Amino acid sequence: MILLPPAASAQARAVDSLASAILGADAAIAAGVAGTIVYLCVRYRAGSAAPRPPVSPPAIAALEALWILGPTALGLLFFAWGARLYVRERRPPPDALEIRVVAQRWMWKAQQPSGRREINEVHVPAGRPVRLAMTSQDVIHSFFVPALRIKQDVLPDRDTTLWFDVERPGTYPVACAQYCGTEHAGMRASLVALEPEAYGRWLSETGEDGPAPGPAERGRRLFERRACASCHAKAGGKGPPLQRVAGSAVRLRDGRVVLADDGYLRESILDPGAKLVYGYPDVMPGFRGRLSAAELADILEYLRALGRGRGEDL
Amino acid sequence: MSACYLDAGRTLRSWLLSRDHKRIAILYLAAVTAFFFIGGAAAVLFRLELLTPEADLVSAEAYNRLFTLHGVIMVFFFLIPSIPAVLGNFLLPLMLGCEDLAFPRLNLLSWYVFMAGGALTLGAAVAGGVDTGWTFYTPYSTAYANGYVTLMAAGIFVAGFSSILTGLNFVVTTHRMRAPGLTWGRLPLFVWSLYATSVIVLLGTPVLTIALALIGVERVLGVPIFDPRLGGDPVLFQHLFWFYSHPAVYIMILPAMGVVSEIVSTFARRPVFGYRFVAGSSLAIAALGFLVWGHHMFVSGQSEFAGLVFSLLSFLVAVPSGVKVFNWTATLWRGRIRLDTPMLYALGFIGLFTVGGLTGLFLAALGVDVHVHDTYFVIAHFHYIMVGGAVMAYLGGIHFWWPKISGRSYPDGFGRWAAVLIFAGFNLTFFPQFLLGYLGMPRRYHAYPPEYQVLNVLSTAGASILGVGYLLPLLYLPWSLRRPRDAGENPWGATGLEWRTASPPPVENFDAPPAVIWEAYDYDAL
Amino acid sequence: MKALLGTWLALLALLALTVALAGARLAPPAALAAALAAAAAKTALVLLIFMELGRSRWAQRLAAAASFLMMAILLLGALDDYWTRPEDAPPRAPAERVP
Amino acid sequence: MWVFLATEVLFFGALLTAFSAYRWAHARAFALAAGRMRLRLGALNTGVLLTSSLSMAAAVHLAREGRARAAARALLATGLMGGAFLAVKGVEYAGHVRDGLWPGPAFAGAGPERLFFAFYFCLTGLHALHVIVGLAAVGAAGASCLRRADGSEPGALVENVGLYWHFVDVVWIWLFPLLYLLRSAR
Ligand code: HEA
Ligand code: HEA
Ligand code: HEC
Ligand code: CUA
Ligand SMILES: [Cu+2]
Repeated sequence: MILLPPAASAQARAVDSLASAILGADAAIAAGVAGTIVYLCVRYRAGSAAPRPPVSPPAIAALEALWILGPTALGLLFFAWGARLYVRERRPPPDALEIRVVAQRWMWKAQQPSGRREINEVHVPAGRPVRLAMTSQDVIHSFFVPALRIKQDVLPDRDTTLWFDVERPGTYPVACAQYCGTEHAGMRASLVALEPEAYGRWLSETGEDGPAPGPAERGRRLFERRACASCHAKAGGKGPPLQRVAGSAVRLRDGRVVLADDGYLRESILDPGAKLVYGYPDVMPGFRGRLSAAELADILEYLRALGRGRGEDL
Repeated sequence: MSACYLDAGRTLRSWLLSRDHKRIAILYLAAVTAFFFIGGAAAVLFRLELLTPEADLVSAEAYNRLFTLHGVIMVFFFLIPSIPAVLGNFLLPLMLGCEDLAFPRLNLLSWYVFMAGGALTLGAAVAGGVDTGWTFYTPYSTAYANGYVTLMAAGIFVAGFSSILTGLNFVVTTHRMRAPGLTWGRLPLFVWSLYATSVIVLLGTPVLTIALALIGVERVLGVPIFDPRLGGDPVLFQHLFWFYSHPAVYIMILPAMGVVSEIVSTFARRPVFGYRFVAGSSLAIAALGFLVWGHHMFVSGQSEFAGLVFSLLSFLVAVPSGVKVFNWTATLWRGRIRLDTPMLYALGFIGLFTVGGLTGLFLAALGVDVHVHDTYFVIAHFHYIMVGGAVMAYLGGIHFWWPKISGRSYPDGFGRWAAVLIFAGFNLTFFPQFLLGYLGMPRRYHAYPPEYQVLNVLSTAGASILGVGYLLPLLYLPWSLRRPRDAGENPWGATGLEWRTASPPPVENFDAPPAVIWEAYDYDAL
Repeated sequence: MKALLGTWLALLALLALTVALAGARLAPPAALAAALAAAAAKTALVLLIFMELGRSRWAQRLAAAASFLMMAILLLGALDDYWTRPEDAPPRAPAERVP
Repeated sequence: MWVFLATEVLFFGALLTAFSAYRWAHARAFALAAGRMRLRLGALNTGVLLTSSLSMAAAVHLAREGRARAAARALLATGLMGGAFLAVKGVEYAGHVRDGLWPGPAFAGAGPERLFFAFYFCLTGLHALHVIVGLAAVGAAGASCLRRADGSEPGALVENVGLYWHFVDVVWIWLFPLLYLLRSAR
């Protein structure tokens, strides 16, 4: 069991220092209060012989002043300290590398300055400031990187930014921290920090002549173009939502429960009537002959990118 | 001596149509207890789900509906009405030395309005539930959530009017109906805290009401209010929501603080240390509490300037709470302390509230909140205050005034064991959540990465102990009703006016209108 | 009674004034200031004379003052966010979107 | 009563705050939208409501002097003007709907303008609701005046109804400039 998440940037360590300072002060205050209470309860228990002279008014005034002014001063200190961190994490340096991030229920899409796109992964160079320009296509999400101690809400029809400077290469989990519906918990991604050369190599992997979209991305476009999205885009649509369908256990209309492996998915797309999902009408058009094998493969890749369920309960 | 209020009619009708504030308090007690166990049952279910990292016990949808129900019920139908509407209703006229509240019929109406709101909310839950979280953030709540959002919002809307009516009643009663000689400077601190609470209710609740109504307008009429596609701003909803809901947290804690002031003073047999500071800090909390709502929105996209202002003010609002904690502690100094059940709850309150409040400082500090916002750290913070603090104080208050309410005493041994059990279970449930939060586990997660499992198991284990702890008073308090009514007027040797009449009190509260010639908490005058 | 009539005339005069000003196409800040000042003046008249706040008990004045104060807090607290947001932050039109 | 009115102030306060925030964020569109309002009808209604406040204040005075019958007449005048206000408002609403300004999906105009009209209908609708409640209260007060025409104490009812009515008037005093007058778009 670990008690602290790794700290992968100077900012993260600065946040940890402030948190430790508050923790120290809090622990001292709480222990002081608790200790005093226990001590007083023992010493002044009913029937004890401790003397109980009256308290003089000046003593009362002095005590009140002490515990009004002391916490005020401490509070101002923590405010100023926190404010410094906040202002810093809201002012990206001008030379930061800009990566666009689009949130959509329930995935993260990113686009590098070179045009290369990815889903649920964001590659960045280590040791260089990076700025995320983020927006959402539906509800409010929040881009949260625990290892960097930062997060920022991502709003529809508005840009918000988040910047950071990852010190060490590594893969750091990204979570969606703002509740966004059914699969909020599954809306996770990885922030992959690479050595600058490795990052350059990664960027050029896709060849010189511009960024070619990967299979999942091609599948996503097909999903949009072939109107799959019109039924499957959101909960409450005509068809079942497809997030995490791959690899999940699907209940069928005839009561059977089947594993949604590639075979099942392929069949569901080409010949939807063969196995009807429980609770949905038989309205999906069959795509046999209307999708090439390559296109079908891309769509399957995309469906898998939407997340994997677990078929264990079968 | 005239009849006691419990004997003034035994039919259901005589209860449901009663205008006696004491009977209405009992009606609230029944309702609020039921709501607490409904909310608690939801918590038990989703805590069980969180035993394992996978989604296995309930589906994602069901989980989301459960925590929404839990939050809504616990906040709006349990904690906000708990102390004011149960203990406040019962005690305010007794403490002021008058026969009833200023508007007895309005008081009964409040209860019916409250029940109507509760019925709508539970109706929405039974019909299929709502999955927006208790915060109803747009545009999720307006455009994406399916489920009975409007119905549940309507339930809260209606219950809001009930709070407003009760608040109005309390303010007018406190102004107009004090017994001769009971000046503002002699009021029990519980009355001060109820007064401050009522002011917050009156000035804050309308804003929540409007915010929820606007969601209804947008959902039902299709009239855009917060729709970002048309230039609307979802952050605006958050401003309106928190303008009420931050002060609402003080609606929940101030009455609890009032209860604790009464209990600590009684069982230390000393006047509350720094009476004027404790009374004044209630007003200071009420006033400053309205100035900090933006601390829930540090990463929401509100401006940097707003973030800075709200953070600064959040630190200032912590100061009057500190004044209370220190003064309670100082009240023990040179006292004659007895540790009966109510006192155990009150001391538990002080400890847990302090921890909860102090962790609020992490959240008020900008740099740290950016990290822990919307994680389990926040969940732990507010459960420490609301469950460890407010619920403890509520139970303490129930135990403290139970002899007055029922005329019976309860088995003190059971009471103490329950208090200790609740304290232990509570810490086991919620302390691990601070660690989870700092590690980065977001809230509202039905499934989580496996590295968080150990802490979650601890938390669920604690919750089951806590559940048992809460069941105990539910058993032994009703059981005590079979005992004879032999509690006596003033079993604890307390000073308030409520202790200068029979237990249970007669219908008119006092046989002769009392007059007050002594200062508050004057144990020598007893 | 005379005072009431006088107040009423003053109210109508203020009304005429603001309507006329609105026709005058002032610059927006000036128009805003003028309209709000006139509304504030009207409110003061109604409150003090029609509602007799000038002669009422302190508790009533306190209630009125508290409500206005609270509304001011709500307005300022929410608006200072909008006033101090950076230029590009106001909700923008749904323009180009990445995928 | 004042405590109750304090609560009421915040009901409108919340809506006005939201309106102001948008008014700031979309200054131009909101000014244009205000230009689509019917200034004359709005001004007329303001005058009507201000005058009804006069007769209301008179009613309170008369009742205090024990002239119950005269007070009832003044209340009647108030009620009639309140009714007139609602009628004019109805005409206005009808006009807006005809112009396609109901902020539903069929709205004829840009997005932020639709927001303006959403708030217009919420604000004036809530206000109209208050006028309707006020009318009922005025009626009740009038009836009680007539019952007490023998000259006995008019009671707190008339006074409280008076306060309520003036409050409704004050709300309109703010709605009028915000919704109708701020139309210059420069
Ligand atoms: C009864 C309920 C209650 C109370 C009383 C409080 C009290 C406080 N709360 Fe809490 N809070 C909630 C209920 C409550 N809160 C809830 C429900 C949420 C989450 C809502 C949601 O998102 O669902 C929340 C969330 C919340 C946040 C937002 C977190 C986030 O979402 O990112 C913040 C941020 O500032 C905050 C701060 C505070 C502070 C500073 C206090 C202060 O008032 C505390 C003051 C008390 C003390 C400080 C202890 C005693 C003092 C001393 C012993 C003296 C020493 C003091 C100093 C050194 C200053 N709270
Ligand atoms: C007054 C307010 C209040 C109270 C008393 C509680 C009480 C409890 N809460 Fe509460 N909680 C909130 C207010 C409150 N909560 C709010 C506002 C939220 C945020 C919601 C949101 O995000 O929208 C929240 C969210 C919340 C979460 C986070 C959920 C998530 O984000 O995914 C968790 C997780 O552990 C939790 C746990 C508990 C537990 C274990 C208790 C325990 O104290 C409960 C103890 C009670 C019992 C255990 C009942 C006893 C009953 C029985 C023993 C009968 C059992 C019957 C059956 C099981 C059928 N709560
Ligand atoms: C007219 C609406 C409609 C369109 C268009 C549509 N679907 Fe479907 N889809 C449905 C319905 C209804 C079901 C559930 C009934 C069934 O199993 O046939 C379904 C089921 C599925 C399933 C099985 C889901 C599960 O949970 O097991 C997959 C996979 C799928 N569709 C993929 C696609 C793809 C890929 C496309 C586009 C190439 C597409 N759909 C277009 C309506 C549609
Ligand atoms: Cu996206 Cu939560
Ligand atoms: Cu808060």
